[in-house]
Amino acid sequence: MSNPERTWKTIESGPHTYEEALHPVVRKNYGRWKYHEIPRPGVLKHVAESGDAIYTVRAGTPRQDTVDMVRVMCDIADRYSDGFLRFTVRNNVEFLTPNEENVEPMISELESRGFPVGGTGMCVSSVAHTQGWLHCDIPATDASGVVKSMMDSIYKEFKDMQMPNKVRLSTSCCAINCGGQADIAVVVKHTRPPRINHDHLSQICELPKAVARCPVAAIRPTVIDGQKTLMVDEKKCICCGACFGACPAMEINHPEHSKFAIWVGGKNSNARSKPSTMSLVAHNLPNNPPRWPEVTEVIGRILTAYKEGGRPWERVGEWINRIGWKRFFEETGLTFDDNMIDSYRHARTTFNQSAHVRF
Amino acid sequence: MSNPERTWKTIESGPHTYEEALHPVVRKNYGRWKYHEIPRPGVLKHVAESGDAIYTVRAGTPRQDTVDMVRVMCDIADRYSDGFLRFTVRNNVEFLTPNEENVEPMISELESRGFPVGGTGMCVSSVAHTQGWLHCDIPATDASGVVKSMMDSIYKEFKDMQMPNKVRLSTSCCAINCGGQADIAVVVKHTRPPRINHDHLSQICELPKAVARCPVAAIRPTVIDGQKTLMVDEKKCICCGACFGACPAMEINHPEHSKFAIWVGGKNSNARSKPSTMSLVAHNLPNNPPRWPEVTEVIGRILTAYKEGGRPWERVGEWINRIGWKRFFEETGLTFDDNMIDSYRHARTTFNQSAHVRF
Amino acid sequence: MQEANGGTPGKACQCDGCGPEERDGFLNPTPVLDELESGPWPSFVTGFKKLAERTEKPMLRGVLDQLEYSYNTKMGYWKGGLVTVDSYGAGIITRYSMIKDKFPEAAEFHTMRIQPAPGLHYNTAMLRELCDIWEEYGSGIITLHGQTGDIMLQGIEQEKVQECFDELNKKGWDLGGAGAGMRTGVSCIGPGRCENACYDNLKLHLNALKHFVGEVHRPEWNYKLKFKFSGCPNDCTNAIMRSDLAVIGTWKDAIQVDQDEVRAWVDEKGVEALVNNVINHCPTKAITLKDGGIDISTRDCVRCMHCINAMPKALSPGKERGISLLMGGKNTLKVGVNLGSLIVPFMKMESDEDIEAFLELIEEIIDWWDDNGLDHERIGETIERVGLKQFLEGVGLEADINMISRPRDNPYFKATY
Amino acid sequence: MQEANGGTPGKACQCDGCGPEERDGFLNPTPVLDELESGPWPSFVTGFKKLAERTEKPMLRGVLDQLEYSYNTKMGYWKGGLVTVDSYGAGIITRYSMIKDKFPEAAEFHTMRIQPAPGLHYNTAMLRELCDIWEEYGSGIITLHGQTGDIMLQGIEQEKVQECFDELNKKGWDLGGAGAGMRTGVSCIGPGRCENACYDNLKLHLNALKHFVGEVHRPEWNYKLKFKFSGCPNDCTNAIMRSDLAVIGTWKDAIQVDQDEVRAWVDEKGVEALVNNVINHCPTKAITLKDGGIDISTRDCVRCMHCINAMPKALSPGKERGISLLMGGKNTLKVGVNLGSLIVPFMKMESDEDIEAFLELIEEIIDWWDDNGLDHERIGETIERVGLKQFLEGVGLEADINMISRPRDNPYFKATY
Ligand code: SRM
Ligand code: SRM
Ligand code: SRM
Ligand code: SRM
Ligand code: SF4
Ligand code: SF4
Ligand code: SF4
Ligand code: SF4
Ligand code: SF4
Ligand code: SF4
Ligand code: SF4
Ligand code: SF4
Repeated sequence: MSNPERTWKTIESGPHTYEEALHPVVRKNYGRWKYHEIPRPGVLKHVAESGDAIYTVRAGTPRQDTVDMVRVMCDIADRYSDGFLRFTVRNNVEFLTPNEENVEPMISELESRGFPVGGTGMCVSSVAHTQGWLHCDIPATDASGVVKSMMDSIYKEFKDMQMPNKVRLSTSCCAINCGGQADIAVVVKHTRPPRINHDHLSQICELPKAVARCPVAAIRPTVIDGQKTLMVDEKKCICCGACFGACPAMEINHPEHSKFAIWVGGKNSNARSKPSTMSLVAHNLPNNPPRWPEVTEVIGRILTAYKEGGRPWERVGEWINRIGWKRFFEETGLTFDDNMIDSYRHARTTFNQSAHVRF
Repeated sequence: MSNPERTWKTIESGPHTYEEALHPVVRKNYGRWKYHEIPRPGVLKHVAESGDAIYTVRAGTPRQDTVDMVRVMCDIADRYSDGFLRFTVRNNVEFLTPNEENVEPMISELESRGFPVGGTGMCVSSVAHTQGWLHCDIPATDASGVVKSMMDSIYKEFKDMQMPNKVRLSTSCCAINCGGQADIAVVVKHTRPPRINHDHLSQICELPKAVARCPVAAIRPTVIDGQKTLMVDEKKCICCGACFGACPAMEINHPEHSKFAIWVGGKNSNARSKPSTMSLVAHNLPNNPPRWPEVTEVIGRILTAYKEGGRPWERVGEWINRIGWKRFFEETGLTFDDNMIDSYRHARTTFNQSAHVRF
Repeated sequence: MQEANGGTPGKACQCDGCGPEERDGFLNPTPVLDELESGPWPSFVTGFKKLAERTEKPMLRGVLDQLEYSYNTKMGYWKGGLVTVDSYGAGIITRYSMIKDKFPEAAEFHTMRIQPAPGLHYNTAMLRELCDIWEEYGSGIITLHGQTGDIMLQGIEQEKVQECFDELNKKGWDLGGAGAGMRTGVSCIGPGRCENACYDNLKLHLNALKHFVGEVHRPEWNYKLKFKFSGCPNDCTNAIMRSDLAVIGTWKDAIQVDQDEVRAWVDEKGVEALVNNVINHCPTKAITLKDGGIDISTRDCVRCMHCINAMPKALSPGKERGISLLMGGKNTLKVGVNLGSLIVPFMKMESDEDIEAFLELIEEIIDWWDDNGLDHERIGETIERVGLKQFLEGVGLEADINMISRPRDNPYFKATY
Repeated sequence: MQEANGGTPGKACQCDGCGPEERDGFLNPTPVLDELESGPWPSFVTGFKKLAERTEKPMLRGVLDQLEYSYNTKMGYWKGGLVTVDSYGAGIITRYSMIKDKFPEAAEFHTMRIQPAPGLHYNTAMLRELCDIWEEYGSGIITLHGQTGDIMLQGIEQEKVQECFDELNKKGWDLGGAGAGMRTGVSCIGPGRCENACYDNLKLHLNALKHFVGEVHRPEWNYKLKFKFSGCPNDCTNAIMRSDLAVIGTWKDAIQVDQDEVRAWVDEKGVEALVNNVINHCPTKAITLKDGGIDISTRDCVRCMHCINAMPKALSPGKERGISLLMGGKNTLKVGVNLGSLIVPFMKMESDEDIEAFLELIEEIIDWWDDNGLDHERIGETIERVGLKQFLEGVGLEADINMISRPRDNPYFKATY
């Protein structure tokens, strides 16, 4: 990549600096905020110790944006928020203004330009998602398309604040789950062990690396037609796809056998209960582009049951912990099956080590 | 063992039958009890649907009894409970009588014969214990002596009912812990890897069995002076003593290096919280016969703190869960150290996977 | 091993140091053990000494001498061996002194494990008979009871074992378990006195242990297998932790509430006590305060027993009763303490057919363990290693959400495709 | 792989089936993707198509064609490679089409990861500059933001990468991480707007990522290492799960209570709401109802944030503020999802010296990981394998009961003797 004609000397500056990106009212009250309110869905009001107030208008984006879209956002920021804007960790865009009178016009303009205002408080916010067929080298599905389909179907819940608590969604295009865990997560689940492309294998993969990547030692060196290659012990293989990341010849993806699984109860905040990992509640859902109706249907069921049954401040997992898993399956109409019984490293700790039982 | 002159043909009857061992009032009301009360420490009153009542007087025993002692108990049963008696799972003896007027005289007689009446309700009951130097082939200490010392020091708590809830104690003479887990348990903890008695080893042990017994694969076959024997990788060894059970040449016991550890919070009942395993809170206490003062001192501290701080119905572990481990160590004056951090199979699940923190 | 510093076996101490306070009886001095004779709790040392002085059994003197020696040297001196009775392979715990040169009277000190009646019930006639036989053949030391539930007759010589057993057997006593077989069971008092008993655990215990009596006496499994029978989830036998097969009474329908008694309770103890000591302790918040009394949502109740324990007059288990089976309880060895886990959420246990169905299931389970277990591997360890799902398939049980505390949090399984 | 059934690349579709509704523009028909243009949520397909129609960049047409093909065949067609800028070893995610014969316009589609300002703050000048440079050299697709916190400029050809980078770098932008090195960090908005921020996370983020800037650009560790900076335990960056080094604001002293505001809250919402929505949700029952208001026992509070969240006007974190460091968060690969665990219960984070002390500790930790980790092993996995105790010894931290949820339940350790 070295370029002899290059004249610019790289400055290894790391992250961009932020001072100049903060609204003057933010700079003035930096670190001295007193409280906040949510005057309406999509709008936050933060009041500083100084008495200053700043209004935030939050809107959804497709995350896979374009320079055109970003320029539209910039236009809006220039018009209503003194040229400042930011993004949330959940791909929403936020405009901060001290001028209350700018809020309503800004909302109208955002909505008319296709950016739904919402995503605050006890709502379903935007989906944390990943690359999929658009860009990744190991995906079994697309991500942006799944997200678009899901958000279309629960659009109202983004714009309202009628959930018991925040609902975080995520979706990921392979089991690695770059989208992270969430209250409800949609993640690819492979069902068939990888088929090995023996022709490619030795050319494109370091064999020991692929062997080392397998968490259950299911990959063994072997010789086929006099050529060193690998084989998979299908009995042992747990279809995790880890080998595929290290070696593209371990073909785990399949149009039919790579399915979707739905997970619930992931919680990262420390509020009330300790953070908790999410649990598998549905799998074997087909990978059905462009709209994945089977997936959005399950999401809908879970949200409906939670919205109805959750008490204020209960996150999805906390709601389930209160009512119990048995009732969760009853109320969502999902089916518990024996694959949902943990069989991995700490499986023992998930057994019901008590006579506590629900009928 | 075959005996040619034997005339009796064994009847493989299994457990003794129980019908004839039940008091007639019990037989009449079998399975049809309505409720119970505890009129005073050491006495239970059970009332049947029929209106019949039966009184139970409970007394402590040394468990390591003699025919003489048992005959004394039989005398008392003949006198006050129509010739019926039973034992609890915790080595206490119980006399059941429908005659309320027998209760007080029976108590006097039991006490005068050296059997303390108590062990009911929210008390410290007798200690579940084991064989020790008296009989076992692998003990690092005695059991009955430890129990006697403990019960002497907390005698009052056996006879009173002033604890927040039942307190179950156990003690065991090796890490195998035949005494089982308990609210507070006293268990031998070896600190030094076994020394191998190479002279005995090959004569008395099957080498592969000893190797197989080690949970961390610390035992390896080796050859010394041309003889097949074993060696222990001291880095790996976790001083569990499992090998010693399989092979007495793996000498783990040591007068100084076999210490005592104290555990708390074991709970087997399903009442309220799920059953839970107990946690290590003190170790490196000396094996100090005949009175083990260092051990009884720690037990005393824990009981005092629990008695003071526990709320009604909270078992020891539930109390700690409410106040937190940090405060448990503060209130008992015990010292947390890094050996108490789990390092075994499911260690990860005991890490504080949250920002919940106490100062 | 350290040097001996105990007394000379077989006669009164002749050292210089003992002095005049030395007791002039059958026993040798045991000054260290004697320290366990003071204090209010009954002393096993006093018991043993009295027994020895009365019966003058040399074995008792030898054992006390060796124990005194252990107290001085802080080491144990017993080694195992193999003694059995005719056609049995287990039930006697054999003990030979490793230092019999020093204490020849302690040369042999075997224990006979005897299965008591379920619930540990006795009448004095049975018990006196037992004592008489035992005094005749053995040392007279009895442990009531061992942690696995046996009567332990401690201290007999090999040559007397068979005869002693025959005498006991004539009176209805049989040996308990040891080794890699079925072990003696334990039952709480259950319907014999307790209002919480949800099934007849004494009866099931008797039936089960009779059914497996061959496996008690002739162990040939991978490892031991223990039953414990608790009448309700209070689990007064510690079954969940101490048994491979924990049979725990439970119920399916609503808790029975006597509203008059609830009111009486509240009148006596107050609403605050009701809230703090009953309602707030319900693990699933199934109880709500209602009109000064309580309302229990059966759907939310997990049958923990607490409210029933707290209000025994007012509340009792429902009417549709039976058992839960938990499996895999064991102590520390190898895996660290393992609490049993729920395998059969509910099974009726009323008729003889119910008992039979239960025993068939247990047979099935043991067959699976025979096929899948490793040597010295408890069944809970086998299930963990092979997988709960695979175990359920193997024994033909259907997966139930009650078997786990939560669904898996990792995608690491192979579904059918 | 299945047969192609996408349009002919490079020109409007000429198949028979498309019919008259076919748009007459730059792009080939993408009927399946077009189904993602309906519905209320903003459509990335519409965005891409508009961009393509306006700019007529062939790469955009090719990528849409290949994506349409993926939607039809349910397979992905990108493969990796290696592209970097001068003296860097990471920051560009390289993508070559596996089917460039079919879609030559999609032959290259690399992503440049750019580190935004902590807190994802922008002014429009910065952002417009970024867009202009990106439109000049790349496709014009921008992801705001990647899950690790990068601006992802998606779609550039190898030959334009260096020049594009130079232009960006001139304006203060630098590449983010990839591979086995330090990754881009994430911060919540923190003191930039939030009343809960317990430290200046934006500042620490900037300092830490500048400190490790070499390790961002030239990865040479065992595996990736991610920082996330949350201002308080609400953890709005998901640090606990998504970062090896989760820096979470907290406080040591009492929660600040404004009793007037408490009363105002109760007046407005009622005591029932106070009990049900605040008091009963406290995980450690640290809050009691007192004189119609609340009393918080600081000793019992575990700094979970809930009461403060529920009563933002009345309650705020204490005054003695700082951070907790949690370590080991990561997702599913190999071990199943791992939440980070508490390693440093509290550290002040006010002065530059505090920041320095923090960075020194992190250096120490990374050194330990360098010595003890295996290839492709995240630091949380290393700690688990080697042992938390050993890790603490290795980096010179003292064991604290806050690091664990309970002491061990097995005796399987070797104490010093
Ligand atoms: C803007 C943002 C931080 C950022 O710098 O980007 C943010 C901002 C706030 N969060 Fe958050 N949170 C943000 C992502 C998160 C996340 C992470 C995520 O969404 O991926 C979490 C952890 C989720 C989890 O547990 O898995 C998160 C857990 C919370 C909580 C704890 C909720 C709970 O009860 O468990 C609070 C407390 C609350 O809701 O009052 C909170 C509270 C807040 C407050 C009220 C803080 C404040 O006083 O300003 C902010 C407005 C929240 C609102 O939208 O109602 N924030 N918050 C993020 C907005 C995401 C979005 O666009 O939807
Ligand atoms: C007699 C005995 C059963 C037997 O057949 O031997 C027994 C008898 C009763 N138990 Fe128990 N329990 C007996 C051992 C146990 C054990 C096991 C043990 O001690 O080793 C446990 C489990 C302990 C554990 O969790 O580790 C046990 C956990 C309970 C509980 C639950 C306590 C809790 O809140 O966790 C209750 C409920 C209660 O206390 O009201 C209970 C209640 C009772 C009641 C009140 C049941 C009844 O209504 O009759 C009986 C009188 C209890 C009393 O002493 O106050 N029993 N009980 C055992 C007496 C032991 C002793 O001599 O001290
Ligand atoms: C006698 C007794 C202790 C007592 O004084 O009460 C006892 C004594 C021994 N136990 Fe035990 N165990 C006794 C109840 C238990 C219990 C408690 C229970 O059954 O409720 C346990 C814990 C529960 C469990 O089953 O895990 C127990 C867990 C063990 C273990 C570890 C088993 C495991 O898998 O963790 C061993 C070691 C072994 O089997 O190799 C063991 C081994 C032994 C041996 C046979 C030691 C040996 O390998 O030589 C001890 C013989 C001592 C002797 O000289 O008599 N003993 N043992 C108990 C049996 C009496 C009876 O039959 O009634
Ligand atoms: C782009 C991004 C998804 C997105 O669309 O936002 C992404 C994309 C990839 N991730 Fe990721 N990960 C991305 C955030 C994450 C996160 C979330 C986070 O950082 O908060 C995680 C979970 C947290 C964690 O670190 O564990 C994540 C866990 C992984 C893993 C599994 C790591 C593990 O130890 O469990 C891999 C596999 C690996 O590293 O070998 C992986 C690997 C990959 C690779 C490089 C796949 C590969 O090996 O070729 C993907 C490249 C896609 C592409 O074409 O650009 N990605 N990845 C995210 C990075 C954007 C950015 O820089 O801002
Ligand atoms: S989840 Fe898998 S397929 Fe999707 S972006 Fe991450 S690594 Fe790629
Ligand atoms: S998919 Fe996972 S388990 Fe199967 S061979 Fe590959 S790495 Fe191993
Ligand atoms: S705890 Fe150990 S030493 Fe004590 S009786 Fe049991 S096996 Fe023997
Ligand atoms: S004591 Fe335990 S860990 Fe050590 S060698 Fe023996 S069996 Fe192995
Ligand atoms: S387990 Fe239940 S039935 Fe048995 S004695 Fe205890 S409380 Fe009664
Ligand atoms: S039995 Fe337990 S779970 Fe059921 S209502 Fe009573 S306290 Fe609650
Ligand atoms: S983590 Fe805390 S400080 Fe940061 S935005 Fe969320 S609530 Fe505010
Ligand atoms: S911050 Fe959490 S733990 Fe502390 S008092 Fe408030 S609710 Fe309770």
